[in-house]
Amino acid sequence: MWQYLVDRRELIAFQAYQHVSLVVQCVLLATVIGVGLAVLAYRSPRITGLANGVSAIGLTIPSFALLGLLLAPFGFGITPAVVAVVFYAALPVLRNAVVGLAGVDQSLVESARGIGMSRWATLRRVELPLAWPVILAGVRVSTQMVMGIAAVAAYVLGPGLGSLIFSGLSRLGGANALNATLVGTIAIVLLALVLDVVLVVVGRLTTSRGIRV
Amino acid sequence: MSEPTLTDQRTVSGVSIRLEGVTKRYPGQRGPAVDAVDLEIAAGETVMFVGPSGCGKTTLLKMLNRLIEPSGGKIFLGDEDVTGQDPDQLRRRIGYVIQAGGLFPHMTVGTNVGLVPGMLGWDRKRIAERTDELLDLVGLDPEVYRDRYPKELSGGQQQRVGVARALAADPPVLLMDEPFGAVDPITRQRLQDELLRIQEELGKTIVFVTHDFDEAVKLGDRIVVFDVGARVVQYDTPEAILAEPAEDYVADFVGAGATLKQLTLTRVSDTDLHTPVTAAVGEDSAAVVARAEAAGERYVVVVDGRGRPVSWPSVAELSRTTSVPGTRDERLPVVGLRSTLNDALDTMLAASQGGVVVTGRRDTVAGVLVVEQVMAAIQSTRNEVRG
Amino acid sequence: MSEPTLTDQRTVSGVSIRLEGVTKRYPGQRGPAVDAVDLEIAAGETVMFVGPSGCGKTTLLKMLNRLIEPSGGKIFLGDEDVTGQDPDQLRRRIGYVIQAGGLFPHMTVGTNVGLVPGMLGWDRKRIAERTDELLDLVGLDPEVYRDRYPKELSGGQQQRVGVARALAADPPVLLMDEPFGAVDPITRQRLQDELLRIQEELGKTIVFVTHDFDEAVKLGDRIVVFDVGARVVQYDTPEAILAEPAEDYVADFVGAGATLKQLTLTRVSDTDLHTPVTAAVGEDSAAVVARAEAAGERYVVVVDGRGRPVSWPSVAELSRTTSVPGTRDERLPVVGLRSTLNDALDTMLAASQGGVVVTGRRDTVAGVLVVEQVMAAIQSTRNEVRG
Amino acid sequence: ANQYTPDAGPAAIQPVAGSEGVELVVGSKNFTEQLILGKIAVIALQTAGFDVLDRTNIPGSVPVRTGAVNGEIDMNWEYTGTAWLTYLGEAEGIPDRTAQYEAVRAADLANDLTWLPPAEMNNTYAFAIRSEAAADLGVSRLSDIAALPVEERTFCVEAEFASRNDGFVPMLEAYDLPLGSPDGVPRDAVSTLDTGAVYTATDQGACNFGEVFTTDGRIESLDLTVLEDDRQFFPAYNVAPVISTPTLEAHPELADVFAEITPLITDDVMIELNRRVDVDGEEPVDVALDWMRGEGLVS
Amino acid sequence: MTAAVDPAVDVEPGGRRGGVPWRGLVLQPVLVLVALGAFALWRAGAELTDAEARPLGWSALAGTVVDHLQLVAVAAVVVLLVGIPLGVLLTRGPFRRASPLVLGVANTGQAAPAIGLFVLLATWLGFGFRSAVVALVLYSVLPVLRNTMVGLQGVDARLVEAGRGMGMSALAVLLRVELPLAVPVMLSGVRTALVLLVGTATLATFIDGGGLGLLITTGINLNLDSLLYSGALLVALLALAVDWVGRVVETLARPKGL
Ligand SMILES: Nc1ncnc2c1ncn2[C@@H]1O[C@H](COP(=O)(O)OP(=O)(O)OP(=O)(O)O)[C@@H](O)[C@H]1O
Ligand SMILES: Nc1ncnc2c1ncn2[C@@H]1O[C@H](COP(=O)(O)OP(=O)(O)OP(=O)(O)O)[C@@H](O)[C@H]1O
Ligand SMILES: [Mg+2]
Ligand SMILES: [Mg+2]
Repeated sequence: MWQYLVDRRELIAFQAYQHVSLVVQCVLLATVIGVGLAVLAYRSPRITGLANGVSAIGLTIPSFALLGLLLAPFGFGITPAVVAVVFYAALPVLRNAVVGLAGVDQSLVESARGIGMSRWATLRRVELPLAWPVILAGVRVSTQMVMGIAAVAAYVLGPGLGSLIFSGLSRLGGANALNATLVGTIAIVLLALVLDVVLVVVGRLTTSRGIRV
Repeated sequence: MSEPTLTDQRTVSGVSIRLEGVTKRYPGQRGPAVDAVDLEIAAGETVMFVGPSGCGKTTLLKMLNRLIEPSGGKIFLGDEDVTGQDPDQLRRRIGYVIQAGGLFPHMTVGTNVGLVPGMLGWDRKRIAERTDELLDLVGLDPEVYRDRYPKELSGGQQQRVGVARALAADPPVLLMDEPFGAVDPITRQRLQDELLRIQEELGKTIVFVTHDFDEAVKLGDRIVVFDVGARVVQYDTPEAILAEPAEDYVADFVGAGATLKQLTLTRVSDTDLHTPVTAAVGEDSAAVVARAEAAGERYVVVVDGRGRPVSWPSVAELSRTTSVPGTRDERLPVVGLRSTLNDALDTMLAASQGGVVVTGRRDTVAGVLVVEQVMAAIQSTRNEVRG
Repeated sequence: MSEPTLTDQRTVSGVSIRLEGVTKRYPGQRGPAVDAVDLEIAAGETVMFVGPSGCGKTTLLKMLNRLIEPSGGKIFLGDEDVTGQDPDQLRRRIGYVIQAGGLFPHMTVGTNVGLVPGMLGWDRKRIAERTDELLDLVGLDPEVYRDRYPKELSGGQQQRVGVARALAADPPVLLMDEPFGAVDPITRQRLQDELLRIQEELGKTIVFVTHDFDEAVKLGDRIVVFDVGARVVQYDTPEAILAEPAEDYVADFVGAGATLKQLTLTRVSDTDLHTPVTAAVGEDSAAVVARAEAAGERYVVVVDGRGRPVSWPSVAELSRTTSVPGTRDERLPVVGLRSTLNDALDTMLAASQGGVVVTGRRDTVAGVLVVEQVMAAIQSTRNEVRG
Repeated sequence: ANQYTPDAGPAAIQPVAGSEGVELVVGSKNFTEQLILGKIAVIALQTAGFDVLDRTNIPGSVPVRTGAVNGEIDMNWEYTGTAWLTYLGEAEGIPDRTAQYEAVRAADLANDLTWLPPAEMNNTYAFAIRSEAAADLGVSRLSDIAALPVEERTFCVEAEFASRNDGFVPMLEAYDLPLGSPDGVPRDAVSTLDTGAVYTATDQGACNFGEVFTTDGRIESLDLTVLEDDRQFFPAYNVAPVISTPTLEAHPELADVFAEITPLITDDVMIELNRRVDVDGEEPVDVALDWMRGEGLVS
Repeated sequence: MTAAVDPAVDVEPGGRRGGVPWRGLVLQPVLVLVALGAFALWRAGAELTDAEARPLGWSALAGTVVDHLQLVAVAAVVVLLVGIPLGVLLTRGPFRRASPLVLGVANTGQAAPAIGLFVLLATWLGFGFRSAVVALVLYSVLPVLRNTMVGLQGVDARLVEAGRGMGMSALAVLLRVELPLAVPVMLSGVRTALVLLVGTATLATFIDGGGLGLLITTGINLNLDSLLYSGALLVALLALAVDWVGRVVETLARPKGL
């Protein structure tokens, strides 16, 4: 195993980089989308219900099936992987953003309006900062989840560590097949851990000290 | 006669408020929540809104800064009709304080207070100065508190920051919706005193919603008692409402102990104090007794070299001594001129003389007050109100 | 003299509690949270625990039902040492009420109340009867409330159900930890009155933690004032603590207006009433005046045919008439025998006579009370406490 | 590059004119041989100066073919028999290798695909059994299976083979073992696995007969016995570079590049390269580069 | 409480609680059935090539669906039997100290790629149903465990104290107070985990675990959209059905009065 790692450090590093890069970019995009949708939704109970429904039903679509379905419009490669990963990453962000925004103390919103903040200023300066910890929790869940989904995306030639796992699968019985799978799997878990730590740090840095617990 | 000595000195920076037939009908509600209310609030006055839960106090208050849009009627601040103005602009000119301060927990105290000036485009330096000035005003040292977050303050301190924030842009009008509802009684009292002090300095027009009639009596220049639909049942000074409730409904609302409440409105300095016979320590007792008998007094106040009261013996006790003794009476009932009659009564009940010695500047004797004078004061208030 | 008339009639169903050197040391804490406390609580008494936050009140209370295991010392209920008993069994014999009731939100009111009897193996029918009986006791109609869920009750109602639940198995001891802390002042007062009423009926031994000294004075037969480490600073009747705080610390805790607070503890019936000169309506004025002058009185109470007071004219006023007039004085200051001295004082201050007419059974005149008597009552309480 | 491919220097393969900034897409299927061949093409084209988009490891043959036909893939390695039977829909394979190649090449011109000359290597389908079992059951030819009791007729195949027209079901019919009938092969006797997993599954005895490629190195290392295709069901499968005609017209030098490579790929070479990946666990890209350096194609 | 209820705040959750869920609960199975019916109609009428007809034949299809159901059912039962009791245990007495660690592991454990688990287990335990089930259990048990713990930890400590204070034993408090109150959080977590399980079971096809993943891989490998769509649709419908069962159980088990 150690020998395997040393021999293929460049390959593994390259794929690890691609995996993280895919996940990070997709989660960023998903955060923008999820929060954007939540902002549109949270003021209306009906749309909020709809948003919650979408994020619940969305998860019932199996990732493997979605990747397959995306082949028809997008072909093999990065595009279907990105679309699928963004889709799944957006779901928890959307749900948490709706919950977070709806959970902002109404008296604070009223306070903001009462001292003359416009709607947009209230959203930007009061509601989003207060909902941020909850949104960020959603981002963390998303990140963990799509680290695994990105691995499956290797089946449709998405970038990343999944290809190590699939090559392990296709060479089972040969030397290093187990190594490839193990390295792929463990690397994903480790990277997820690192990303989680990063997100916790980001959370500390971007959450006002006044609402930190 | 709402604390006349104070009102006279007050600078008035507030503007008057006038409501004409203001109405609010919520969709899907049977009657209107606020039904054609007419009300005039004079500049610089503190007006308290009291009334049963759900009678429309909050609705009425929020219509003043258009957090709720009236369904009908007109609202004037000074001479401007505000029903047509941009609400965000309007609100920056009206301070607004809600329960527990409504401070933004993710901003420091300084940022919270500086928000409105920031929106009004003041420059940084001016905002910083203003923030410090306001924190000082509400009794919080800017150096210590400016960079704290709300959760690092006690409930009472948060409330004060809330008031500071509402005052930031020096708005002529302050709206307060049960601001002290969530604090414990002791802090509440401290906050009330502070508000009185601030108001004395600034003379804003304050509209204040409360559930606590004692609070209304203590803080209000006038009190509006509402009934369902924001019907104005009585609009008068606290004295008048306590002495002459307009309807049984108001009397119920005022509750038991109205007279004792009234005592909190009058200060010892407002009554005609009785001037007692005094005696210096070491004086010849016989001479003092003679003096007292000539004046028809049964008690003599013994004072020390600086005119401060030492004891309050009866003539009988004194006549048993040769010279006036200097022993300090630890239980001597003393109150200051600025105490309320309620404090005075409390002290006096515990004393055997049925009265208290009142001290003025530098703790010198200013007179004595007896139960009869307290009763007389109440009677005179009543007569004034009726008159 | 804790409301002697009441105590005498009380049935006592509680047992005494004795603490001997009870100590609690939390791991990782510097000093002990409760430091060798000795305390005796008589059967059937309500004892109030007051003291600053963190002084160990809750810890001490929870050691009584072993929700917290003492680190040392012994606790006796009646004559049993309970430190060795099975805690679950023990707790079924001790009622426990916490803030906001601690009701289980997923069970109906009836189920909540019937839980402990159920655990004790009562049969269904008996539980149902007991539940209804208890709901009745706390003033909730069983028909209406039995099947509701806690969220369908107001805060005050929830609190009452909490009390009912604690009483379910008729435990001799009731522990209450700031039970009324979270309710508004008006409901709070109603709940306090209810507790007094229930306690009068049942005579449990109640240990009650509160932050509100007024509540302690109102509800307690005795008050324990604690300091840090649950040090007992003073353990005495409310009267004694108000009159003679053992340390400055206690005096601070009691707060301002102690004397007026004391007045709420004494009822008019407990004072020596003055018997006035009375006159029937239509009687010859001159005769009445003569009678009054003979008795050395300046006022005469005019009564109607049934002995009920009509007016309270001065002798001077009366002498200007020929026969005693029957006009009813709307402002006549009247209080009942069961009123507190505080009520009486309030009424008397508003009247020009400096006193009140006291009525007894069927509203007949029982005597009159003047300010001097109120003061005398206070003095005598003080002397009693001191003696 | 979107995949990890170490840089190589020119040797026999030299940069070609006009390759600067031109992007070529190399595709391959997802089994070892295709991955090695795909990587060889990627390295060759990179060395020739093209920007290569690496689309190797596409699951299944048909997606690769579809990509090639509609121009998303510029170059891939294809097998003559597969194209003839599966893509072009012919019913019968042509026994002669050259004739087969010429037929496919001619037919695919209409699809804008140009078949460059084929390699000598022929990688056909076969069924293998672990050698102990072969002895026990006494099977050496596919037609021997019909003599076995029904419960011994267990198969491991990959999903693609299971559905192909030159695949599992027609093969069973050719050997009189109809699928799903009581006297043939019961449905639950067939396990469907990933292409690479079949070898291990067969070796572990999950099934008696595993579908294999004749050039796979694991046949030897796992000690599997290949059964003879005694009824000639499987046609010839020579591998050849297939390039989209417009791309080849724009860069005719591409033919020269592959002319350096193709003749070197023989059965033995391919088995060795496959073995290095499947058995020794080396990476296809490393094996490809190593081999190309050894042959002096690149430095 | 005597304090006024702010109607603006109260109306919306009340309305949602009262109206939509039941409508949703009825709507969801109807949609699933309609989609299933539509699929059956299409399948009966479609002209399929040989390659499509092989996996889509009625008997083959039934076998695949049953395989998938078996995978999901067995894995789900094991997950529930292991995850919930373990979650309860980890919030009790001395084990409580380990719970932050377990929660941390459970959180990152979710990132473990399911496909990696499948392959690793196939290497260790051999190919087939058993490995697939073990992989699925490993994949789903952590979220169930985590939600059980979070749900139990979310129960108001004062209620637990109230229970103990009136003489309920620790077990009685667990059964009568903590579990009923934790049910909403627990079940919604469990439901999500099981829904993901249905989707993840598609990967079992790579290691001979059977199931609907076969349709999807074949569809991708042979570029047969009919297979791909059928597989995706059937899995999604199955997931929706599992989701629905979860919702029904949640609605029924959610204690009244909350
Ligand atoms: N957004 C709303 N929609 C419908 N009805 C409302 C709304 N807000 C308030 N009401 C109703 O209007 C009436 C007045 O409400 P308001 O909040 O002004 O009462 P309030 O006097 O402030 O009561 P409280 O003392 O309890 O705060 C109440 O009957 C209330 O139910
Ligand atoms: N579980 C615990 N572990 C460690 N220290 C504790 C624990 N519970 C209480 N303490 C400490 O013991 C002391 C007494 O606490 P306790 O809760 O009895 O105070 P209290 O008098 O009830 O205060 P309050 O009036 O605020 O309720 C405090 O200093 C508190 O910090
Ligand atoms: Mg209100
Ligand atoms: Mg406590």
